[in-house]
Amino acid sequence: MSGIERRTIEIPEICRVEGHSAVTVDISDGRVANVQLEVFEGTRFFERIVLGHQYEEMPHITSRVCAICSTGHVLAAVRAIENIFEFKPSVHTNLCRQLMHLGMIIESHATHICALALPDFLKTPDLLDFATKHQKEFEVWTKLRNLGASIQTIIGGRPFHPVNLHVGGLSRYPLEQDLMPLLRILDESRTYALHLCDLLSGLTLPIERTAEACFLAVVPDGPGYGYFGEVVRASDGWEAPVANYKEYLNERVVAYSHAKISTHLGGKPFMVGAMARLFFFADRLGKTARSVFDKSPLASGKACSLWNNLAQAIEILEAIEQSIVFVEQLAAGGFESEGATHLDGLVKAGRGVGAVECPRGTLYHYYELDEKGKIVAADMITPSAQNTAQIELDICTVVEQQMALDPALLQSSLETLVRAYDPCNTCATHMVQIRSVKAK
Amino acid sequence: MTTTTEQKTLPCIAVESLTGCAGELLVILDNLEQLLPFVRIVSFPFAQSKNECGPVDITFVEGSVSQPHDIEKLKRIRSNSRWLIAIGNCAVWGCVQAGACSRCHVEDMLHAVYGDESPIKALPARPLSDFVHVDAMLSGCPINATQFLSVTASLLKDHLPYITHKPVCLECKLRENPCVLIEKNLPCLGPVTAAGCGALCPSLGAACYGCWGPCQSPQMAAMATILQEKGYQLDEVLSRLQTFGAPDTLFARMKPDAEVA
Amino acid sequence: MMDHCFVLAKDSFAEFFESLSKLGRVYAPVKVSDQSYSFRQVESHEQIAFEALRTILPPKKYFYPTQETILRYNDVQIEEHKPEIDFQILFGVHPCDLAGLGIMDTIFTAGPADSHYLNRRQSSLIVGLSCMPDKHCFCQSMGTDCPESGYDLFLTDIGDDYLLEVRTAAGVKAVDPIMPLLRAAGQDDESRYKAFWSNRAQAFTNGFKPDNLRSVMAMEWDNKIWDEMADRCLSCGNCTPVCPTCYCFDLVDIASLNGTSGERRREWDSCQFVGFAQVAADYNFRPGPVDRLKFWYRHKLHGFDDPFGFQTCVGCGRCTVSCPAGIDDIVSVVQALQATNQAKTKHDAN
Amino acid sequence: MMQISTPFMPEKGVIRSIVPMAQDNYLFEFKTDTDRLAACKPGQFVELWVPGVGECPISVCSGRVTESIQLLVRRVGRVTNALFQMSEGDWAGLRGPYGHGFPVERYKGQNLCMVAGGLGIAPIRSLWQYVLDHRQDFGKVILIYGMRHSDEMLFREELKLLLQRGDIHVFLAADDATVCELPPFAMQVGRVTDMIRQAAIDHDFQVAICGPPVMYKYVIEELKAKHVTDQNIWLSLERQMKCGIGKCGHCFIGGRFTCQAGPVFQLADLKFVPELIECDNGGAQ
Ligand SMILES: Cc1cc2nc3c(=O)[nH]c(=O)nc-3n(C[C@H](O)[C@H](O)[C@H](O)COP(=O)(O)OP(=O)(O)OC[C@H]3O[C@@H](n4cnc5c(N)ncnc54)[C@H](O)[C@@H]3O)c2cc1C
Ligand code: SF4
Ligand code: SF4
Ligand code: SF4
Repeated sequence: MSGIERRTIEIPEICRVEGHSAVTVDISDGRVANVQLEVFEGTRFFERIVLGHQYEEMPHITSRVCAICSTGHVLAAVRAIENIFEFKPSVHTNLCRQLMHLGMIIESHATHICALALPDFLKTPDLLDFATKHQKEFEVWTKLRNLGASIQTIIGGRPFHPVNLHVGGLSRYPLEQDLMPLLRILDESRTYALHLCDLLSGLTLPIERTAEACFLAVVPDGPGYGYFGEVVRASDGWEAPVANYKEYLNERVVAYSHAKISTHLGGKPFMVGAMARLFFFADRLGKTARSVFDKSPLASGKACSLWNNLAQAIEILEAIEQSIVFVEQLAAGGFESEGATHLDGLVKAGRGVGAVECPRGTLYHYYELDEKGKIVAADMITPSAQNTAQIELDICTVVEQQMALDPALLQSSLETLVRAYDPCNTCATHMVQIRSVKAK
Repeated sequence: MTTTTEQKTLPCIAVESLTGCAGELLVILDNLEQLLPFVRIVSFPFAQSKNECGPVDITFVEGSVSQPHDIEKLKRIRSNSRWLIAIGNCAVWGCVQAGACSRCHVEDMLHAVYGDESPIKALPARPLSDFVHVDAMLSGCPINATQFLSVTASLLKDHLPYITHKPVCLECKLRENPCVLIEKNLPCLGPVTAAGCGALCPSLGAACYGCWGPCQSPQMAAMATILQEKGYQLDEVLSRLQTFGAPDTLFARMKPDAEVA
Repeated sequence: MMDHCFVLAKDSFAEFFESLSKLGRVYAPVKVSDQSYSFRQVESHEQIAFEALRTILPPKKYFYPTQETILRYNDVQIEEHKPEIDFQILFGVHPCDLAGLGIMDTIFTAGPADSHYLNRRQSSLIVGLSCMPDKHCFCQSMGTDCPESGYDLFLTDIGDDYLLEVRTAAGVKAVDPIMPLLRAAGQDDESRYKAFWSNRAQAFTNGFKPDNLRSVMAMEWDNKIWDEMADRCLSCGNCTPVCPTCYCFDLVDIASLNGTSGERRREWDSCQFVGFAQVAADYNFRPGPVDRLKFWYRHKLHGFDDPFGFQTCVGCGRCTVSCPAGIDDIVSVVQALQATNQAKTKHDAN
Repeated sequence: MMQISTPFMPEKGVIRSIVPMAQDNYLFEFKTDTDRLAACKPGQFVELWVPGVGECPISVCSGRVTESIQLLVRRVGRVTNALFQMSEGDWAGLRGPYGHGFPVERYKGQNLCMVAGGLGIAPIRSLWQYVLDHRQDFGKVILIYGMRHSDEMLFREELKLLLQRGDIHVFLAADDATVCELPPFAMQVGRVTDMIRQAAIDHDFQVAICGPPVMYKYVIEELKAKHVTDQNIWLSLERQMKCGIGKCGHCFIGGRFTCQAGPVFQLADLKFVPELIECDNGGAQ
C-alpha cells in the first residue's frame, strides 16, 4: 500500500436537510475510489406498515412518510388506488387536488431554497443570523411558506398531513369564501417568487460542473405544466407508462444506507426533480415563468445540478400563476358540496400504481388489494432514493475537480451540492449532517 | 429583533429529531418569528448548520426511537437538557411505525422492506419515554402550534405545562359537529384519541383516524365493541385503533375473544 | 289567561322575523346534517328549521360560551376581561331548553354570581316555540313540558297561525313594532291553543315516571346494569356538553412567550373524563368509567335535590341521541332500575 | 346596562415570608391589600393562583386575625412547584375565603378532639389557634397528629409550645419514627387510629378531622367504637376545586358542592354519598 496516497473525506452528518445522512468519499492515488451517501435516518418500513390496513387509510398513513411532501404521498396513494378501482374523480376534485399540490410545491420549494440552500450562499450558518442579516429573504420565505400552508389548509384541512383528501374525493369542498381571499395573496406573492429567481440566477456557484445527468420526469396529463401523469419520459429518449415502474427503476439495497438506491434501466444513475421537469416541459410554462427560464442558465439544457434551486424558484412562480387560474376555475365552476364519494361498489382486488411529481421528483406508490380493499402488498419509491446514485456521481465529479482545495472548502462544496438536491431522507427514510472532514 | 448580546442571556433551546417525518420541525419553523425574540436556538440541525451540543434549557425532540443510534442520541440529549419535551406522535407514542410493530415483528419488517441480506439494524419503534425520563409530552401529528407556543411559554418560566389529553369528542362537540360515528357509521376514533387538533376530521365530515394518539385512559375495549356492532371486523378495528401507536397495554382489558392479533 | 296573547298569522312570520332582527343578531335552529340541527346565526327566516326538536348543543352556549377569557394579567396587574356583549335574540327555544336555562340560571346566580353568564343573559331576548315530542323526549315526565317562565315571547303553533304569548316587559317592547300584524287572541284561538297542548300531552308515549329516584338510585347503586353499561362507555364525554343543564368547566392559564403576560380562560369540561375528580398525588375519586357514569346519572336524576330542590334532567333526550355507545337512555335505564328495585322491595316485604 | 364583575378576580397577595417546615412543605405568608382574607374562619380555604400556571385550593392555616394570612403548602404538582420557585416580594393571586370552615360556634362549651393526618394539620392548625385564643370557651381539648415519618412533622415549634401548655392533650404518631425525638416530643410509633384508642375520647366529644382520603374510614370506625355520634364527627374533605364557588362542578359530591357546602361536613349530613371517603377501589387507575 505504501506509495499510494489514500484518504477519506467524511461528512458524518449533513445539516439543513430533511432527515439524517452522511457522505463518505475514499480517495486513492488521486482518484475517487468510492462514494457513499449514507442515509442513517431510522428505518420506517412503510411498505410493511400499510399491510392489513384498508385502502381508505392509505392517504393518512403514507402522508406520515414525510411532512413536507405529505400532500404528494397522499395524492400518489389516492391515484394508485383509484387506478385499481378504475375510478375517475370529478373535475372539481381534480382541481382541488391540483391546487393542493401547488400549495405543497410552493411551501416545500420556498423552505428548501430559503432555509436549507440559501444559507450556503449567504454564509449564514444559524437561523438568527439569517433572520437578522437577510430580512428580505427571511420575509420572502415566511410569505411563500404561509401561502403554501394556507392553500393546503383551505383544501386539506391543515398545512401538511391533510385530512380532507380521500380516495374518491374530498370530505368537504372548499367554499367560495374560503378560496377567494387567496387571490389577493397569490397576486402579491409573485414579487416574492421573482425575488428568489433574481437572487438565485445571480449567484456564483462554488462548483463549475457536475456529472452529466439523465433526466426523468412524468409527462403531465393535459396541456399545461403539471405534476400528474401516467407516462414517464427520460432525456435519453425513452418513455414508459408509470405502471411499469418496476421494470425501469432498479431499486437495490446498499449496505451503508437505510435508503434504497435506484438506477434507471439497468444501472444508469438519473436525476428527477425541478430541473428534470423544466428540462422537458419548460415550453409549457406560463408567460412570466417562461421568460425567467429563458434568461436563466437553465435554458442551455445542460446545467450544473446546483441550479436545481433556481429551477425550484421558477416552479414557485409558475405555481403561483397556476393557482390563480385554479382558484378562478373553481369559482367559475360553482362550489359543489359533494362529500367524499362512496366507493363501496367499486372496491375490488387488483394492483395499481400512482405517480406524482413531488417537489424533489417523481414519487411512485404501488398497492395490491384483496377483494375487500385490504392492502396485501405495497411499494413506495421516493424521489430522493432515485436521486441518490446521481448525487454520488456528482460528488465524485466535484471531488475530482476540487481535490486540491482546502478540505473545509471541499466539504462545503459537497454539502452545498447535496443540499441542492434537497434529498429528503425522511422520504428516502430521512437525511444528512456534516461534522468534519477528516483526511486519513 | 434582539441583538446578539441579549441573545446570550436568553434561555437556550434545542430542536432535535430522531426517526420521524419532520413535521414537528416544520411547525416550529413556521412559528420561528414568534420564538426568536425570546430564546436562543443552540441546536436545530434541520434548519441551521451551526449547532452546539452544550447544556440547554429545553430540548424538543421529535421522532421515535427506531435504531440503536437513536438511543445513544436520546441519552446524550437527556443528559444535556434541563427539560426534555417529546413533541409529536412519534416521540410520544411511536406513531405509525410503532403501530405496525405491535402487529408484526421488526425483523419481519426489515425483511419485507429491505430483503434478506440487509445489514441494517432496526429496533421496533418506541416512544422516548421508554428510554429516558421525559418531562412533558405534546402529542399531535403534527403538533398544534398554539399549544406548542403556550407549552414553550410555560417552560421558559420553568413551569410544567398543563396538558390534559381529553378526547377529540370534546372538541368535536364544542364545534357542534354532527357525530359521524352515529350518523354515518364512520369508524370515528374521536372517543379514544387525544384532543388538540380541534376535531379536524369530524369537522370536515370525516372520521377521526386517531393521529394524535390515545387520549388519557382510552376505553379501547368499548370502542372495539361499538365499531364491531357497526359492522367493522375485529382485525380491522384493532389495526385502526393501533395505527398511530397505541401500545398493546391499552388493549389488555379487552375480552378474550377480542385478543390482540 | 289569554291576557297577553296575540295571534300572528304564519304568513306574517317574515315580517315578525324582520322586526326581531332589527333588535340584534338572531340565533335559531338550522339543519346541519341529515339528522342534526344547531343553533346558528340566521339572516333570513328561511334558514330556520322549524321542525327541529333538539339541536346538537343547547342554547346555553350563548350565555356560557364553550371557551372564554376571564382575565388577563401582566407582571404588575390583573385585569378583568369584560366581554363585549351585544343584544341577542334566541328564536325557537323549546320548553325543555327553557327549563334548562332556568337551571343554569340557578347555578350561575347561587353564591357569588357569574357575571359573564348573567350579563349575557340580561341582554338577550328569548323567543320560545312549541314542539311535538319524538320518542326520545320525556320533558313531560320531568315536569318541564309547559314552561311558565324563562322566555320573553312564546309561539304556539295553532295551525295557520301562531299564538304569541308576551311574557315580559322586554317582550312587550319587542312586539311593539309589529302590533299591526297581531290581533288579540279570541275564544277560537284559545281553543286551538288548548287543543294543541292537550294533543301534545298525549304524544308522550314512554310512560316514564321518575318516582323515588333518590332511593332507587341509592338501593340500586350496585346493580349490575351499571357495569354492563360501563363496559360500553367510551368516556368520550358527549353526554355532557349536549345537556342543557351541564355546567362544568376547567380553568386554564395561557402564558405568553414574553414571560410576563397571559390570560386565564375557562372551557367546558366533562365529569366523564378521567382527570375530572383527580386530586393531588394522582388520587382519583372516580377512576373508572363506571364511577363516572353512575355519578352522572345520579347528578342528573336527583343531584340537585339538596341544594336547590330540583332534578337537573329536563328530559330533552339529547344525551340519548348523542351517545355513540347508546347507553345514555335515561328512560330505559331508570325504568330497568325501578323494575329491579320494585321486585326487591316486594321480595323484602314478603 | 349595569354589568356586574366576575367572581374569578383574584387579589394580589405579596409574599412576605417563606419558612421551610419540612422537606417540600413551606409556610408562605401573604399580605393582601384588603383584609377580607385575613378575616377568615378556621377551616376555610383560598384559591391560590400562580399566574401562567393555574390555581389550587389551599387551607388558610392562620386562625388568628392579623393583617396577613399564612398558607402551608406541600409541593406536589404544577401550581405548587411554581409557587416554590417564588421568593419574598413576588406576588400570587388569592381568591376567597371560601367554604364553611369548622363550626367553632357549635363547638363552644364542649370537648373537642382534633385529628390531623399529614398535611391535614394545616386547617387543624387554624382551628387550634382559634381554640387557644378562646380556651375558656372549650372543655377538654385533644390534638392527634399522625404522619408517616417523624421528620415530616410540621409546626414543630408551635407543637412544642402546645405540649408545654398542659391545657391541651397532644398525641403525636408516626408510622416510622426511627429518629426518635427528644422530649418534649413524645412521638409514638403508630397511626392516628392507635392514638384515638389511647385518648380519653367519649361520646361527649366533637371531633374535627382532616387528612388524606384513605385515613377517614379507619378514623371514623375508631371513633364509632368510642361512641362518638355522626352528629359530632366533622370531616374536612379534599376534592378537585377549579373555581371554589360552586360553579365548575369538579367538587360536586352527593348533591353538594364541597367548596360551598364544605369543605367541612358533619358526617350525619352525608347520608348517601358513595364516593365520600374514598372511591370504590381505592383511587387506583
Ligand atoms: C379544601 C382544600 C384545602 C387544601 N389545603 C391545602 C393546604 O393547606 N396545603 C396544601 O399543600 N394543599 C392543600 N390542598 C391540596 C392542594 O389543593 C393540592 O395539593 C393542589 O391542588 C396541588 O396542585 P398542583 O397544581 O401543585 O398539583 P397537580 O398534581 O399538578 O394538579 C393540580 C390539580 O389539577 C388537577 N389535574 C391534574 N391533572 C389533571 C387532568 N388531566 N385533568 C383535569 N385536572 C387535572 C388535579 O385534580 C390536581 O388536583 C387542599 C385541597 C383542598 C380541596
Ligand atoms: S364525530 Fe367522532 S369525535 Fe365527534 S363526537 Fe362523534 S365520535 Fe366523537
Ligand atoms: S385524525 Fe383525529 S386526531 Fe388526527 S386530525 Fe383528524 S380528528 Fe384530529
Ligand atoms: S340528562 Fe339528557 S335528557 Fe336530561 S336534560 Fe341532560 S341531555 Fe337532556
